[in-house]
Amino acid sequence: MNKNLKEQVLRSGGVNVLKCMRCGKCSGTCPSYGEMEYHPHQFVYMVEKGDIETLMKSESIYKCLTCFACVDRCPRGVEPAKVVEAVRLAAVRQQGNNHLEPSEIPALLDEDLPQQAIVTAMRKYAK
Amino acid sequence: MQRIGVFVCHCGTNIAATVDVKAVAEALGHEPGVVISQDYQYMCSESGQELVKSAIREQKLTGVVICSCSPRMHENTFRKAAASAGLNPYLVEIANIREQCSWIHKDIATATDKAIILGKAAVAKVHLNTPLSSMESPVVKRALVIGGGIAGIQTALDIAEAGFDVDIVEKQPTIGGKMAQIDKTFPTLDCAACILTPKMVEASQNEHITIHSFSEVADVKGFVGNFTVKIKKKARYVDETKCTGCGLCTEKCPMKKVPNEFNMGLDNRSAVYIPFAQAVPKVATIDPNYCMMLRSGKCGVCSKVCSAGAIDYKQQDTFIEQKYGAIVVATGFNPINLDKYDEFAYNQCPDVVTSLELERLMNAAGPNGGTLLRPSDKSHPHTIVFVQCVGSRCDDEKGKPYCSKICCMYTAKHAMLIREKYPDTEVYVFYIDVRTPGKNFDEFYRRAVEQYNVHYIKGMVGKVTPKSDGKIDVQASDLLANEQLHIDADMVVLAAAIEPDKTARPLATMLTTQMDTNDFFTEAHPKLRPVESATAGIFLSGACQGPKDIPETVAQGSAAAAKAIGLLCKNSITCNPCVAHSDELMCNGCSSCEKVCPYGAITYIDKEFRMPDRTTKVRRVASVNPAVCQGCGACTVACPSGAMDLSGFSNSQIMAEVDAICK
Amino acid sequence: METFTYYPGCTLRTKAKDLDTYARVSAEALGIKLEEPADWQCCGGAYTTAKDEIATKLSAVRVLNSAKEAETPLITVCSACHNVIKQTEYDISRDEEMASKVNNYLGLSEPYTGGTKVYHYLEMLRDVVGFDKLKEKVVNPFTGRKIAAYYGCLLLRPAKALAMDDPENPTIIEDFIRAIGGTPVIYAQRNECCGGYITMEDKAQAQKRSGAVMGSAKDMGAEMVITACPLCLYNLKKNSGSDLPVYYFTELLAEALGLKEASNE
Amino acid sequence: MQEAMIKRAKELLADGSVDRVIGWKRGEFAYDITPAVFTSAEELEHDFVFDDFTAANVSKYLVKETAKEGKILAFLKPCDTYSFNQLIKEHRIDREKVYVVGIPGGPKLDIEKIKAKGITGVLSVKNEDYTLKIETLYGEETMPFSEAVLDKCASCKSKKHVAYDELIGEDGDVLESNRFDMVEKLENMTAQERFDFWRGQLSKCIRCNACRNVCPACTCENCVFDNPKSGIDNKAAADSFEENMFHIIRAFHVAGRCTDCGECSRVCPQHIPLHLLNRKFIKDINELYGEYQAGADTTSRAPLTDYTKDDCEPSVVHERGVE
Amino acid sequence: MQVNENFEPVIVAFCCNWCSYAGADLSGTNRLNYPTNVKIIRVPCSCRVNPMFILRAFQKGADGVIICGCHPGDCHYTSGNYFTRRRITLLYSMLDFLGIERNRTRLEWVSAAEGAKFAATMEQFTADVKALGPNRRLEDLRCRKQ
Repeated sequence: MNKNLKEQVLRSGGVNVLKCMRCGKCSGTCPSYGEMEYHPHQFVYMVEKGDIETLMKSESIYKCLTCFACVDRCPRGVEPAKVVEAVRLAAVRQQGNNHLEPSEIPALLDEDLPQQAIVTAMRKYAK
Repeated sequence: MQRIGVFVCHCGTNIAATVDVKAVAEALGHEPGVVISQDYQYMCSESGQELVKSAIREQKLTGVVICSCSPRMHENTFRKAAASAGLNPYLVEIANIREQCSWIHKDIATATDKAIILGKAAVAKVHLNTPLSSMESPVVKRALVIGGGIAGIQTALDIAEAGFDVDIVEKQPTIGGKMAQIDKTFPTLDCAACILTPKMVEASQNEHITIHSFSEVADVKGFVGNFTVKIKKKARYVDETKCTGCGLCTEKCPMKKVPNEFNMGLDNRSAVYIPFAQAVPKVATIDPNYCMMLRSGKCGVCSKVCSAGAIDYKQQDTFIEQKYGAIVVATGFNPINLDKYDEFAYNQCPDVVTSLELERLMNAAGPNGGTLLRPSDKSHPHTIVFVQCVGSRCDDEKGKPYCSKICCMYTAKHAMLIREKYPDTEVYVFYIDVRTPGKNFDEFYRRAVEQYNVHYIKGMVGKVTPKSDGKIDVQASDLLANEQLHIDADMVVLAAAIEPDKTARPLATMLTTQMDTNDFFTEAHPKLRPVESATAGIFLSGACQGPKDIPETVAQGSAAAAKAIGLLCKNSITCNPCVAHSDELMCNGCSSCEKVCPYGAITYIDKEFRMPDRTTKVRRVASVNPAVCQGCGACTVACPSGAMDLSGFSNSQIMAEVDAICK
Repeated sequence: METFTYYPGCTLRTKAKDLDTYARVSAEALGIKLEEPADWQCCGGAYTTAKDEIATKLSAVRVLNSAKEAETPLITVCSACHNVIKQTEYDISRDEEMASKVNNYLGLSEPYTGGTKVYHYLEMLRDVVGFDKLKEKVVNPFTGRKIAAYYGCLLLRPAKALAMDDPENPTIIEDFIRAIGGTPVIYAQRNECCGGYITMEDKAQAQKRSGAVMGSAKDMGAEMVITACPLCLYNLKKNSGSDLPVYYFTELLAEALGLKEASNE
Repeated sequence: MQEAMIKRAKELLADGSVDRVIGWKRGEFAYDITPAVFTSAEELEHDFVFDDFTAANVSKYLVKETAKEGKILAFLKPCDTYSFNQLIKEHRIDREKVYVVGIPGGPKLDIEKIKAKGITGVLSVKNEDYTLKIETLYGEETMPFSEAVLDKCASCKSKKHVAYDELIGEDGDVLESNRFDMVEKLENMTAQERFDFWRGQLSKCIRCNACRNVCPACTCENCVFDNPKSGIDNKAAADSFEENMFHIIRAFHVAGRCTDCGECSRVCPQHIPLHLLNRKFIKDINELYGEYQAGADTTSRAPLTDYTKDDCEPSVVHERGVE
Repeated sequence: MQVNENFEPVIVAFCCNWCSYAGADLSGTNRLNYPTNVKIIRVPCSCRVNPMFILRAFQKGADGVIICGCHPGDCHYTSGNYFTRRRITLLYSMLDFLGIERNRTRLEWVSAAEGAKFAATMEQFTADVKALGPNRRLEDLRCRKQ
């Protein structure tokens, strides 16, 4: 368990994972559940346990749609999406760990793709 | 010369762990007038009390200070002990060094200092205590039960059994409450109506019970033993004394499209209606929101068909006033509104229902005559998903922070009944925890799983998507399998959280009783006085005090009745002697005090005074009726001359405490 | 005529010109003056909830501050901008630490600590114009047309910050559809994410999500879907595989008000 | 006016309507006027005075006077009638035993303001067309009338009699006054400035009790400051009690009952503006609980024995004005 | 303002028996800490608190006085706290008018269920009074602690 990392994630996320009552509603409502290796409730639980590196290495951190369904529907106000984002930021902030490089973008474009998609991708996946 | 005894309690380690009790006893021993200062492990125990008693006798004490837990806990205990040793009980003061010292502080040195100061304040006060003796006030031998559900019915029956008159005030047209809507009861699966309706009939036939149905409490005045309650009897546009309950009017009424609240709006009733066949009183009521006669003056069919001539379109709300010695609150609960939880599609799909709606759907007297059919297309559901904890255990504004307590059991019951009656139906229950503490409860739940093969899944439903083909996509997590499920369901049943009835809050204000932040009534003591409110003479019955199932409700109803009977048995009760009194020599007769007295306890008399020059002078002075005064002290501050003072909390006593604390 | 500081956002300048153009002409017809601040920047498209992210919040604070200086409410029509700006406003007015860090960066003449009222264009229609008033101005009603409102995630959540409508039981777009004479189609997926944000990362996922949304709308009988979000529009059109048409709500608004032709000239 | 009053008083004594008359008589000096009770026409002829110095409010005397046998005639200026009504409301005066003749009010003169001009040895003061002709041991002096007006009259709140059996002269109206100006000025100071102001004023107090003794709201049978059981008894200046407590408690005791007659400040030998404390309460009551004038009637509920469910919270005090 | 770290203010809290005193007990039962500076005096109702008591406390050297009662509408005696509210509003306003620091006085409604609010209120009030330093403006010098 990496204490510093856990503290950093909790501070950055501004979330109290101890409020979780393990109902699993976040994972019940998550539209990206099927794409994730670790699911929203696991993010909360693993952050609580301090097992953050596992999450940082997982592709799951890029699968969250930031749709806040888990945030609004969590009965305990845990806000799992903010936990996911905090872990993702911890990952992409590491040197050379950008998930998306500007050079990769042209290949992904099509003529109708709105700017919004590009700026959000950069914001979410790169530092 | 005062001879004061100080007794410092360790409360095991509750006090002694953070307060140096020996140091407290030592320090207080040096206070003026203190002749004995001791510490002891458990002052409230038999031997602890004996210590106090023998000190009173041997040291001829004139005052006692106990440094212990809150006076709300044991003030009475020590007052009684003092009285039995021959000391006036009001010469005892408590210094609260547990709840307000040892339990909130960690540092022994500062906690001990504070305990000493609290002790000194109590010693300073007890110096000025005077012996007080209680007045007696008569008890009206009649009880009021507010709410006519199973809790209220049970309480009323028990009080009546003891020979006292009791009135039930019920806001609906019939008594019966939620239990009347329930189909079967757990864990025995006996029919709710079969056990409830005989009690309803018994209540209506008992000579000691008066039922005010379709009525509300409008105002409460007075105090324990002597409440005056104003009851509003709402206009039902039917003369209760004439209506025979034949039901002809309800058959003939042309307005048939009124959502039937007894069936949770799952079918319709007529504008003139009797809620259900076993209603008590079995009297029709006209719904003014739908009755065409009352709305537009055109119709009058019910009046024409009523051979008893009971229909009265001109009926008005009436008020009656009655005196009571005791009041029992039994206002019950309701499921919460589910508008904020539409991820479960309750507002979008008629086949997503609450558990109480399912009760009606399964009930023989319900909209489908007891056959479980989907509300949308009246087809048999083959896959049913139950969702637990909808709005319970929530830490947000939408839901309730508490566990609603009854849902795990009634869901097991529903699941089991469905599997019993329709074995081809698959039943899924999504749970967070299954909570079944209770006699034969866990066994009951296990039967649902083991014998009836109900699929219990640890996880929560996250999204319900109704589809045009009538199927309902239920997306949920299965935490143990670590997967997200999609179930093609025919019906979804939501275990909505329960909340106190909305009428409880204004009622609590009228009764001057306390509620918690969830609007449940607060009991006088969470463990030792569970059916009394902190306000004397007001008792609590059923779910108005907290979520409860039927056996618990009935038990509490009977317990509240026992407490009420205990009060009604007395011819008089001892009044609190800590009441206001006016010093006639100082009173100006200005009427300020009278204006702030909530009880009307102050009157004015013209009194003759002998003047120094031997003449006499007649002056208007205040006089307090000690049986009516409740001792709030509002008058003492309103009085400009300081003539009005409060026994037990006198100006000089409070200032002595102030001085001791500020020293 | 009520004046708003209007923040179009980057996408409305390029790929989502329709959303912008129709919004402007309709506003004018409804007596609403939209004033674009001189030097706005892209809001970033997604709000970073992390407490220790400051730089990503600056452009939203700048535009909030422009509105404050202009002493008008701020209005946006793009769901994403709306989401970012409202979340920024919510946090900066509650989180003192964040506010002080942001202001340290920005060095405004007067620190910005919240206070600008932010409207989505739809809220303006509801709360300023009023759907009843709008209904009176409709010349080409969508009578008999079954229209499905697509809220997606950005318009409603997180509900505390956006405070636009009940996140599970929204009515604002349905009320809009009624105002322009159409029949709203209620379907459960209207407030579920279409997966737009992930369209570059994971096409398959975007296809699955948008397919589910469009499938649900069509299943409940919709003839068309309307949205306020350029990314949703792109994703629902491009990736869902559905034949159901998708429009910006402003396009229907302009058409209902009889302004569509004129604005295309 | 004085003649008309004496004439009417004699008539009422003669026909037995009243047994006594309360008015004013002169003391050692022309300006030294005190309330007095007259029982005969001769006494009236000889001693009764009503002039520019008869400022004293006689209503308080009626508490004792109406406790006696017989009926008394009271000459009340408009401001005195408010005090009179308030005492009726508090059952301190027996209305049946008073015959009230309303007489015109001030402005009355303040001898201290004349002396402040360096005019000493005053023998008599005459008002000739709003110029005072002052006869002194050292010759005649003059000064403008307006500069010698009592403070309490300068901010007069009402020329209307709220209680009377008959009037001599015309009745006036309730006035728009500037009486809260000084309170407002203090409110706008900083806490430290306010503290310094009051410390400067209250430290002058010699605890002569003149303010209490003259106050028509202070008619207690036994004052709390004289009562050892009250816990705040303090009969004479012994410590800083006067600076810290006495005047706050006194102001609080009369809050909602004080009619703002201004007698407290008029009689204070140390010239402490005590009326400002009372006016502060009056201003707060008006602002927080609605306009209220003590003594305007005999039936309304006093603000401190009344409430509404949506009264403001005490925190308003801490949220407004200057700290 | 200069804050003396070692300054421990004397704080008198008047609590009504039915709500706030019970709320204080509840914070004890829940082991919620608040500073030892706070000493509670039990009164039947907040309307029993005579302004004289408050002044007396300051005179004798208290640095802060707080009154706690049932929430308006929930008074055990129906109307007591409504009178309290008016009286104490006017008194506090007068103290402010005399230049006494505002943060030395407070009134808070605390129900029997609000143990956490009681503790938090006392924590905050103590900190506020501590920041003000010793009460010198109302203190009677003869009563000063040596």
